[in-house]
Amino acid sequence: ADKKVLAFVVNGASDFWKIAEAGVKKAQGELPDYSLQLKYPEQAAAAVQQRMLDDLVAAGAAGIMVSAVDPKNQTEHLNKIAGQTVLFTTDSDAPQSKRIAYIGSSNTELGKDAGKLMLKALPNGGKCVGFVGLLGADNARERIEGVKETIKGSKVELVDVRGDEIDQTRAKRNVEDILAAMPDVSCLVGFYSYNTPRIYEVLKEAGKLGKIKIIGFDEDPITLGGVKDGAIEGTVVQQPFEWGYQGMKLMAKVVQGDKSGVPAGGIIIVPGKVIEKSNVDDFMSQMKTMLKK
Amino acid sequence: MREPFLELIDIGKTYPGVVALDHVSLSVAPGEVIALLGENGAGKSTLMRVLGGVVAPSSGTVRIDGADRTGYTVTDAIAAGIAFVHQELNLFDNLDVAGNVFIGREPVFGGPLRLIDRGTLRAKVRPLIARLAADFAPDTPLAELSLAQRQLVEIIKALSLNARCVIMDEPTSSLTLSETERLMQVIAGLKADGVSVIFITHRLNEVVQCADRAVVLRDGRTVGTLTRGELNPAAMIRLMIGRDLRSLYVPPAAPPGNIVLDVVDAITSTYPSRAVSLQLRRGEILGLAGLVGSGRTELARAIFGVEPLLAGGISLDGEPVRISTPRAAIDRGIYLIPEDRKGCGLLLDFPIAENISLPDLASYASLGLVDRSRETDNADRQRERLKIRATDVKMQVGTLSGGNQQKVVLAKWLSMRPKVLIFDEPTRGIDVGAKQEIYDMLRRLADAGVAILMISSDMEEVIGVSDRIAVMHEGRISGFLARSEFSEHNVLQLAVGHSI
Amino acid sequence: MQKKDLSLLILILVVGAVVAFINPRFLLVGNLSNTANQVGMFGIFSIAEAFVIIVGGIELAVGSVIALLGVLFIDLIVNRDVDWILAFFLIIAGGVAIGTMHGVLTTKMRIQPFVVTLCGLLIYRGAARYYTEDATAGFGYGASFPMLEWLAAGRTNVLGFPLPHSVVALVIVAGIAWLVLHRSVYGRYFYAVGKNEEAARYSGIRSDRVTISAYVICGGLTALSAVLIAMYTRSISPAVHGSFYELYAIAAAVLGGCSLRGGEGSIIGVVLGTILLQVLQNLVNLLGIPSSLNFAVMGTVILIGVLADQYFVQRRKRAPSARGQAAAESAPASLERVNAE
Amino acid sequence: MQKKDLSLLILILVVGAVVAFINPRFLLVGNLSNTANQVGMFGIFSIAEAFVIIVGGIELAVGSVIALLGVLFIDLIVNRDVDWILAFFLIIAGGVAIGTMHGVLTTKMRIQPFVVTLCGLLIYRGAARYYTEDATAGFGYGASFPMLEWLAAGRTNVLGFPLPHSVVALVIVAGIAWLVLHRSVYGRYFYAVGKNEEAARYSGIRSDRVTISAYVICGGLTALSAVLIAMYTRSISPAVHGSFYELYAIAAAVLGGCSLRGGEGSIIGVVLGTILLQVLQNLVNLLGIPSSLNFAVMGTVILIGVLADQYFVQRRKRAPSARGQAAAESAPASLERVNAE
Ligand SMILES: Nc1ncnc2c1ncn2[C@@H]1O[C@H](COP(=O)(O)OP(=O)(O)OP(=O)(O)O)[C@@H](O)[C@H]1O
Ligand SMILES: Nc1ncnc2c1ncn2[C@@H]1O[C@H](COP(=O)(O)OP(=O)(O)OP(=O)(O)O)[C@@H](O)[C@H]1O
Ligand SMILES: [Mg+2]
Ligand SMILES: [Mg+2]
Repeated sequence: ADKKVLAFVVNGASDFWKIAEAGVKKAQGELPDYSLQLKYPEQAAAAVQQRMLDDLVAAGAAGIMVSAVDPKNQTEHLNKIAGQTVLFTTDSDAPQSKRIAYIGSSNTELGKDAGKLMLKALPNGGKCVGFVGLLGADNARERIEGVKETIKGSKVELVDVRGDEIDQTRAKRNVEDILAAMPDVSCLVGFYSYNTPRIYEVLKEAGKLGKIKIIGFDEDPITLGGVKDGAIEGTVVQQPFEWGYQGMKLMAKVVQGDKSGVPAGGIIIVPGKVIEKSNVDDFMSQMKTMLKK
Repeated sequence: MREPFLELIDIGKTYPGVVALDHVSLSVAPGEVIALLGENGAGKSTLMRVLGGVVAPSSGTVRIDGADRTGYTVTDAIAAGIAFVHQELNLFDNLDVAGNVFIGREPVFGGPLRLIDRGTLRAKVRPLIARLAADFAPDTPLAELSLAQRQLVEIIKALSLNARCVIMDEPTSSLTLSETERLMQVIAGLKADGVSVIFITHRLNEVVQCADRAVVLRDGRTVGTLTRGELNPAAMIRLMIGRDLRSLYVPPAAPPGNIVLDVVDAITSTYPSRAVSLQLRRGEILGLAGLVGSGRTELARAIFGVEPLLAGGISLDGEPVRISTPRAAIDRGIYLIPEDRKGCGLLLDFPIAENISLPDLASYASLGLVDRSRETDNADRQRERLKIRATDVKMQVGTLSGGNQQKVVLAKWLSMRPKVLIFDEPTRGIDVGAKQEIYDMLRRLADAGVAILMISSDMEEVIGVSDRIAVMHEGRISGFLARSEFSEHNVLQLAVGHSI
Repeated sequence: MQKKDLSLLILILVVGAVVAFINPRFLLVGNLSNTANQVGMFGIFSIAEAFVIIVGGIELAVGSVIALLGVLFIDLIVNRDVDWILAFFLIIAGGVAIGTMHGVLTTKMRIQPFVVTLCGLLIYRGAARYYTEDATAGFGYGASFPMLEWLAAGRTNVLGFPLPHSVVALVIVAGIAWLVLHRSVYGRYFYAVGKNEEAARYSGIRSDRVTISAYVICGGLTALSAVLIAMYTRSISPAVHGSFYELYAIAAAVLGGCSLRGGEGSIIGVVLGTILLQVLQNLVNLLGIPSSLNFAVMGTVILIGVLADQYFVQRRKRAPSARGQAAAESAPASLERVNAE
Repeated sequence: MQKKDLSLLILILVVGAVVAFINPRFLLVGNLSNTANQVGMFGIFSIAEAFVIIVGGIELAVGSVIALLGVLFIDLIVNRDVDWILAFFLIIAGGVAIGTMHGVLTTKMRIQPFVVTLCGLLIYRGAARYYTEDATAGFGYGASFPMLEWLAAGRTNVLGFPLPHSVVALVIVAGIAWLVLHRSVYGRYFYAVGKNEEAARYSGIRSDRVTISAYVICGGLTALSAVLIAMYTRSISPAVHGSFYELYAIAAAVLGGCSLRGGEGSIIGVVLGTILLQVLQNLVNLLGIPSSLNFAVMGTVILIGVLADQYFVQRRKRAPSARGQAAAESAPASLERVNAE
């Protein structure tokens, strides 16, 4: 208990953070003097997360890296935390806060990557529908924003995005309903990691794999399988492993007083990757090694 | 006689399929004591509910102080000085006695905050409790009171209103002789103060004792009024049921047999230091008398397995048995017909037929499925046998009159084969005609070899029906009386625990 | 069919007709089959909930149990190579064990059912999350159990309609439940205990046992629907899977005429309640209503439906003479039913 | 203080002592002050819920109302430049209006409170989401209402303890609620109506009015806590803000001795219930228990606490002779209380 605690607070439970956790574990191996913890708030709500941050500070954490649920409005609270401990942000930044560094990707850029995939998949244009967990969440908005920016002016249209409150049953149901409601839809986009596999399954059950294009985000195993067998055009992935690994290493340095690793402005962007049929095998084997221990 | 100030004129009330009241008129003068008589389901309670503003009549007029009232409600009735003791108790078991008595009229202080002045509240209740010599305090939680004690609370509540007219719907149905006596004195006192009293009862000697006038209803119509001089049981019965009644009680056919139920040194939780022993023989009707709260119901509940026996034991046919649930008691042939029909006896929203079949449902079933026609047939038979006034056995029990509900409670158990039957106030609220049938039935059951323990607060009934009487006083049996020793005086003396 | 059930059926038909009028694709076989599939899965655990509500209890852990048992089921067959038939029975046994525990705690230990099952809600979800370390449990890519998949998530063509097997399961469950509740001795005991436990006990009913068995039935049926739902989503995030489903279940039961005070409710009503809720979900997507209004539309339609029903009931009550005896006779009962809660 | 409240207090003290023993930082002024702040916010709407539960109703829309009114409040003062005092009163009025509506629908239209407030839950959240188009409403960076912030989210040093103003609000609210419920005529009517509505009517109590006013009080207090919570989080994602809070509120009320059958419960109990729930939240974070186990730990502690209480109560009941008359007399009452639910 005497080891200094560095905490990585995420914005809600998901597999995505499992990869970050692998990165954190790798960092732990290299930082024996620290105790690194990954914390999941029990609900993806700002109030719950704030409570958790307060409690962590009370428990004496030396550094906290947080994926803020609602960075825009949590700024002041984050500042309060930053006043008492070393604070990093990840995943979604709070640029106006007194956080020391941000490490993550840019959702708008990821959205643009997906937009490019859509253009490529539908050279003659077509109607697309998106599926997402929380429509209002920043990451969802930015990704949608990125997609729209890219496809603007083309014949590809994003006509609707359906939300499901992160309920998988509803997620799948939404896809079924859209197929029923829009016979002329030609491309479905899964904005959250679990949306793409649900799309894949519904199309498979309806015998429409290949006829309707699928674009995904993140690296769910079914998504990757779909990419591999060609049913999914491609998926845009982030590199949370690097956030966890690099972030924690850097934080440990900062705690020791060495701020040399922090760039001016504090923003460290780890770019996303587009996984298509061509590079999916490589990526899968990389993942395997990452998640091994 | 002074001018009437309350008038019910041509009141009619119909329920689906039932004409409860058919052009009934009644006027009440100050200081008048009126007894309202009639068979079960004759419409007595309904008439009083109209006067109390609880139900709106289908036709007719309520006139108070010469003014016709339209849209007359409970609040209006209370404002007009009418107090109402309902047949089915309407109390709050999350409040204490004083809270119940003054509900809706609490003395307050603190201006707009309207805080309850609890001191005054209790002080106001205390003399009323004393007036009825009840054995609870103003701050006793209602949940701790027995049914009879609750009935006293209802009466106290009515008295506390300083009303001009007090309506009591069967106030004495679970009271014993001494409380009833006290109530009669209270009624006399009210009368002297110029307060009118309307009371409904099936105990005719109470009527003789204190009523100025008896109004008799039958099938929702007034069939006659008897004035002071004409008040005698025979006349009342003739008006009520339209014929004469032979003597209520039938003697036993044979002397009692072996001991069936043997209770040895039973101790229950209310009286942890008092042990009860009694024996019950085949074919015997043992009356169990005592004052309110003397522990009779609790003893019955303990035998039936509802309450734990803290010590002592029970043997059945000479074999010691352990009964910890009613199911176990029923499986051994011990049945209890509880006094609290609303709480323990009936499922008020269930149809009559389903209430009757409930304890013995398995016998109406094949392959676990209920044979509804058999269920209905049996219910119909019971309805006829007990003359339950209902259009249909699919009617909800809750819509029946009080006495008819009691008959359903009895019907539940009578189609089964008991060894020991415990009746707790079996004729509570039942009219004379039906009483006779129930007494006949008790006797038939006894003659068929059933051992019967009959708890009753009706002195006449205890003396008339029992073969032997046990009297309880504060949790123990203060004495047994053989037939030759039966008298009101002897029972009462044992019940109060000292000579009188 | 009771009057209340009839009002509900009418409401469903009206909503369906309006949706079909605006978007005729509502009536497409595929869409109806999808909706039916949802009704199948949700109906089973709604019936489960109804049993508990009828004996006067409440079960808040439905959603968490669906998450925990779903995770375990997938883990058993995918990671531990347990035969799926064995796994299925293990899961049902798990549901029954949970139900027994809830029943015993409420009856023998006399803890309020709300507290017991609230603790269950918290504990089972925690257990599910802890068990998978918050990771998603799923079949992964290519894992395949053709027989199980066909049984649990397949559809069979019946006269041109692809009938989802979850609906078959619901029909069987509802049929048995109907027989048990409305026709059997035991069913009568459920209602009696729910209505007035004391009176039931005085009539020789072992009320504790009856209550426990309601929780056991609830646990078993919930386990069944957990398997069906797991096979439908094919992946379970333990933190959110099935959350709020208890509310769905209670809502379906209450819409179907159950009173939270116990002793009331019909199986047909519960199934109709489930259908209504699912048609409303379908409606939002089909009519292209923004997802954010999903819940609001549901709430509004339910409220309007209940209000309309109430309006007609009350009107009939006020004018019994006009409609004659029959109407008047039924009015107080159904009024009381609403009143009772 | 009632016996039940005492058991709860003991449970809280035991849990607190254990936590403090394992991690003494629990007792740090800062930590206690944070926990107190949570208690303040959650306590107010739990008391609100208790009013409704005591009259025999239930209010499921608490969380949604907190989301909707919170969004409106922030929108009013940030985007529409309404003076915050006016905005505050508008929001309270909104809560009162919602409460009135719920009360009228349950009493005058005789719709089950569960249905009414479930529809409310769905509709208000939908309205909040639609209003902001699912975007987060917040103060953004730099927006500042110093007076309001100090009042609603500030802390005042009292003898070295930074006392959150939400606690001050709770103390005031609880004090008045206590006076109303336990000492005033009106409070008595709440209990009377909750226990036996028919008898209350026979006693000349206008039971509809009493019921409606319980919902009104609930709405008003919920609005107050909505403002406090909005000022605490400073941002509201309408899709999730306050979700599940109704369960918290009901749980606190039930832990505090309210029965869902109505007519029971004490304000002290409700406040203690809230404290227990918040201390348990704090515990999980402080003891470094995996977050996935957060809820599970809460559930387990509550269950153990209730079981322990029950165990002692039951033991006392079984051996009344040993403890004499007094114990025997009090035991059935408290047993009945548990039983009643
Ligand atoms: N709510 C109701 N719905 C239907 N019928 C009712 C209702 N209330 C009373 N009745 C019927 O009205 C008739 C008169 O009942 P009432 O209670 O006035 O009888 P009563 O004279 O008081 O009888 P008892 O001596 O048994 O109390 C009965 O047939 C009863 O079934
Ligand atoms: N539900 C209860 N809870 C607590 N105490 C009770 C309860 N019922 C009865 N008592 C108490 O038990 C004692 C015995 O009551 P019991 O009902 O056995 O008397 P009883 O002789 O049948 O008289 P009664 O005519 O009042 O029914 C009374 O003093 C009463 O206060
Ligand atoms: Mg009567
Ligand atoms: Mg008695």
